Amino acid sequence: MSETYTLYNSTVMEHFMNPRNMGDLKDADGVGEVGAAACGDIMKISLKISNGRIEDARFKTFGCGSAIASSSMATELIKGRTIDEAMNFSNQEVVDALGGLPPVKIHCSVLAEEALKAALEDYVKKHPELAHKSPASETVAA
Amino acid sequence: MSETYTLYNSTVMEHFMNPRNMGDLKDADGVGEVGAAACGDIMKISLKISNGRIEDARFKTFGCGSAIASSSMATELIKGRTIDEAMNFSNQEVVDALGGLPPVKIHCSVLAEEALKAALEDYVKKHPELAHKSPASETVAA
Amino acid sequence: MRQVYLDHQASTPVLPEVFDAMKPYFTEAFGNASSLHQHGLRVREALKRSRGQMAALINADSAEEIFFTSDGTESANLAIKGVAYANERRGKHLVVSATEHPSVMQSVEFLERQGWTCTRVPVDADGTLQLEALRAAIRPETVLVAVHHVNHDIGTIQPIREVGRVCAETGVPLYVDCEASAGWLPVDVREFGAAMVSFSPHRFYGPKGVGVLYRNKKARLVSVIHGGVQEGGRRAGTENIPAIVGGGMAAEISLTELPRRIAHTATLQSRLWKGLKERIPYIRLNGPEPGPRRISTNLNLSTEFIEGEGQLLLCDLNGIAVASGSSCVSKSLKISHVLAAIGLDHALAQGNIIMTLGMANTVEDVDYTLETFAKIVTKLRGMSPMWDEFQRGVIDSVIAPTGRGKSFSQHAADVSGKAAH
Amino acid sequence: MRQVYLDHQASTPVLPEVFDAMKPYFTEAFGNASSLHQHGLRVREALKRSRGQMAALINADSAEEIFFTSDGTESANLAIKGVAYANERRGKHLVVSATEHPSVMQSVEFLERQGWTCTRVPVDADGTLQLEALRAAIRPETVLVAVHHVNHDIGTIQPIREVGRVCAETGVPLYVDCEASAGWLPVDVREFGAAMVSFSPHRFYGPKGVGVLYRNKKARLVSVIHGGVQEGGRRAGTENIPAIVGGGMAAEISLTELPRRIAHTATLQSRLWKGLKERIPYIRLNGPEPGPRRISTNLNLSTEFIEGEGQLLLCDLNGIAVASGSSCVSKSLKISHVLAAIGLDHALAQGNIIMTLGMANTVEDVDYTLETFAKIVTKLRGMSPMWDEFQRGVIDSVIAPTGRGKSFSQHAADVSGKAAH
Ligand SMILES: Cc1ncc(COP(=O)(O)O)c(C=O)c1O
Ligand SMILES: Cc1ncc(COP(=O)(O)O)c(C=O)c1O
Repeated sequence: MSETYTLYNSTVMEHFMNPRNMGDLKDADGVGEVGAAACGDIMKISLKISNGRIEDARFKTFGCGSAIASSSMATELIKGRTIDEAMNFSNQEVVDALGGLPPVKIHCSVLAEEALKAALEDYVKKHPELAHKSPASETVAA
Repeated sequence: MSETYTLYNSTVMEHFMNPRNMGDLKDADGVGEVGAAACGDIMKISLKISNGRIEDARFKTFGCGSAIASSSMATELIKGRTIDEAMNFSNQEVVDALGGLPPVKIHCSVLAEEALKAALEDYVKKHPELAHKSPASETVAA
Repeated sequence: MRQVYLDHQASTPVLPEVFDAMKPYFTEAFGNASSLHQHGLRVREALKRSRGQMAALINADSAEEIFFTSDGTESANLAIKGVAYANERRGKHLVVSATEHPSVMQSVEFLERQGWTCTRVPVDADGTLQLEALRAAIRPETVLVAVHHVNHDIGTIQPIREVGRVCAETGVPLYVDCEASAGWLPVDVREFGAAMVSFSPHRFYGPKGVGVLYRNKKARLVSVIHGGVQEGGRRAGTENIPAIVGGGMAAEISLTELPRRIAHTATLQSRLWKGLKERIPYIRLNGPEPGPRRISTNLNLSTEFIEGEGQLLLCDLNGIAVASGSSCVSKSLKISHVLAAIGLDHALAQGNIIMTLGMANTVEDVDYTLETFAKIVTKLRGMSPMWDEFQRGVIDSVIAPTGRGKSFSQHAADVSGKAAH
Repeated sequence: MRQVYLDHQASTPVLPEVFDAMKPYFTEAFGNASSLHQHGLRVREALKRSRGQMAALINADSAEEIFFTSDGTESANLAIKGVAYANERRGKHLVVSATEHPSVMQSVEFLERQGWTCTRVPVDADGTLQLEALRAAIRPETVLVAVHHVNHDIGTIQPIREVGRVCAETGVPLYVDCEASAGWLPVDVREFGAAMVSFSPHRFYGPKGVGVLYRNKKARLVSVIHGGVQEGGRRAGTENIPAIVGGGMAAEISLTELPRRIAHTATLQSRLWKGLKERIPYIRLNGPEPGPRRISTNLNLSTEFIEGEGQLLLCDLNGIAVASGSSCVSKSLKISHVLAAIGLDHALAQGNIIMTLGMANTVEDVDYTLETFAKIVTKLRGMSPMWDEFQRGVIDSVIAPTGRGKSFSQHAADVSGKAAH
């Protein structure tokens, strides 16, 4: 065939084919693994955090193309952000950065947000001294 | 188009296109005109009878192709028959001689039988001396 | 022998451009639109393009309002039953015109067997819907009004804008069957105020095997063919991609060509009707005179004292393809319910012939038809006992009464009474 | 890049002979089969010929037992609802296998909403209908049993002769959906004891836009698409003549080619499955092993620790077209109900890939697929947290349990519980 037809737009396809930040971080400061009850996808994000800032992020994903692309994009986006900034991270950023996702696949970006927040929560749990600064559980529940 | 497709078989088509015995008989000895309640067709048969034998027959038909072909064929078939023979005439003869009619068109051949019998009845009515010989009404009702 | 196709209401040939558009989708782009790979995604694009072309033809807001079915009949079934089932709790009453196509009428009858009720709004002698009767028919529990745009038998253009206004006032969604108009007359869903519109490309030089149902968000609609989630869950089943592609192309061409189609067929229509009137006594046009109230493609004729099938067959043997609404040409032995609804005398319904024009027809076709048809009528009248009886004053004409003799119907009843069965 | 189409279950390209047979019916022989003139009569002949070809494919007694619909879905709807409505007074109970196609399942669910009841007969782990459960499900008020010939997802061949015997004993008509077998496996309505059989030519190198329903006189059946009297009153709507003609030709070719099709695909099937097993650890075949209980075209695989859509997309990017029954590829986010019915672990259902072979596939295609697919699995496992957790003994394999770690499903539930929504 002369033309190439893809299920997702070219940005999503690019992140699916060549995911950024794929893998695990040795000695991660925070690790979050979440599953989507709806479709069964599982996403794991590990973070390297120092001085209240996300220095590095990695993901592993069991899921569809858009789940992989969403985790790739989410890890790209959050690198360099402060914990507070990251706590306010929303799946819409992923969707926008990816140039849109099919409606039925929006939940993949939500999963990425959740995995990130679970990782942050994990980090906060290990650092109780930060608890008063960022009410992680509330933010996560939002 | 190279081939010709017809609604009816070639015998029916032939009788429709070139009907035999079409018209009215001047000084007919018996005339029958009947209508089909089902479809609204009307058929008229006039007979020339002498010495108890049908010498000539003509038809006029308001109706579809198979009604015209049926009356053409019926008038052909009955020429030369005795009144008694004609009284036993059945639509099946018309159907067979035409090489078959579509099921929904069988009633056209019945109409021809009825028109013929109505003409015979008319003749018998005009010749009461024949009444004992052929119980026309019974036959017609059969 | 000259071949004159005068049955464009039945079907039309596929245009070369349409066929060319379809071709790759049989062999090269044969995928199933549900597939997630190249082959599926490629045909999805094609589906989308066609939806856009269909939407443009009827001035719909968006391609997402277009659903594909297998034909006009299925579209009508989906519109009627899909709305009825979706609104079962709101009400179980439908309103339709008395001259809808059988696909609407039979869908309604099916629902009546399942507990719905339906009011059939009468039409006048020209086949035009009686607006006051429509207004009176709508009740609080009415969930749908169905009125076609153009009648398939007699070519009457319905006052759809007015119908749409009545529906808007009463808040009942309107379904407009445009099968007999789309591609030949402007269809504008917004001007109509229609919640649903259906049509079928094989009637305007597109392929068979695809029907279209437009539905805006005003109408709740559930599926009637159940299974997969194709067509947004409104129509299950593998999409007929080549036909959808061809249909879209036919819609696009129709939209551009519409003024030319109207002008061309209107010229031939008036020449044909004028010629027939001149040459053939006791012939009548059913439905409105050619003009703004009649579609330019259709002539529905009644030739008195002869029956329709014979006329049709002799036309065919002379290369002229026509249709008829007489009982003899129907498998049910009933005359067209449209002819019954306009109160046409049975004698005239029996002599019914329908000629529908198209772009390939020429002035020469019309003149050949006039000449040939006049001969055919003469031949059949020569065979008809009714013509003879009319000459002799036994029966009278319906079209041009002389005041002599009984009516054809009376005579038919009299001789039918004689029948032995 | 090599193009390997392994989704013959979704659709197949039209054969050149089939396309050639169809061609004249778009332009030259474009008539409507209801028309009484040349154009109509000509296509009637074509309709009749196709009916004969369809009847021959399934060893039906007569062409008159063949009805044309628009697709397999509509055929299933007609079989299920048409029999249900026709027998409403006799009984309102249906029996279907648990792994019927959605077109059957959703038709049944629609009827359930209208007051019918239905028993779904379970299948075993290979997807084979449990005959004793079938027997137990049939009641005096049962009006129809529906069991497909071959499962569309997992390729299981059902014991249809035995099913037919149970139906004959109990006097209940049997409907066999042969959409996944016709053209690839002998279908014999007499041997099956089937009152109805459906199939769709686009699955065996015929066109889309036509479905077939065989019905013998054992089954009373009413129309579900209402309107005109086409198809003996069983299916209203203008017939899709080109597709019907092409479908008939495809049926004729299929009948001749059947032994070659089976031999060819069986060879590739066994090479493919053997190769996959050898190269890829933790892969499983769903449904019976290749052989007499599985259709020769289908491999339904579960690749553990990775999800189906990713496999499908990477296959596609490498020119290989496959399908998947995983929830991610369905619009409803549900795994195929067939995989649920065979009790497949959710983890394996998620990793589902379906490869279906056809005549154009070669040994080289298979070898390319083996090589490519192995790389894809490695790549995706490299990305999968589950694969890593399996390596680390956190979770266990379903396919080849090590005894270490919790189940995938348990783990998935644990992490899903953590989810914020
Ligand atoms: C077993 C089975 N039945 C019915 C259908 C529905 O057929 P279609 O998609 O042609 O409408 C399918 C289609 O995949 C099928 O596999
Ligand atoms: C007004 C109208 N509606 C619906 C239909 C049914 O369409 P189809 O024959 O394409 O199924 C027709 C067909 O003649 C029609 O004329």
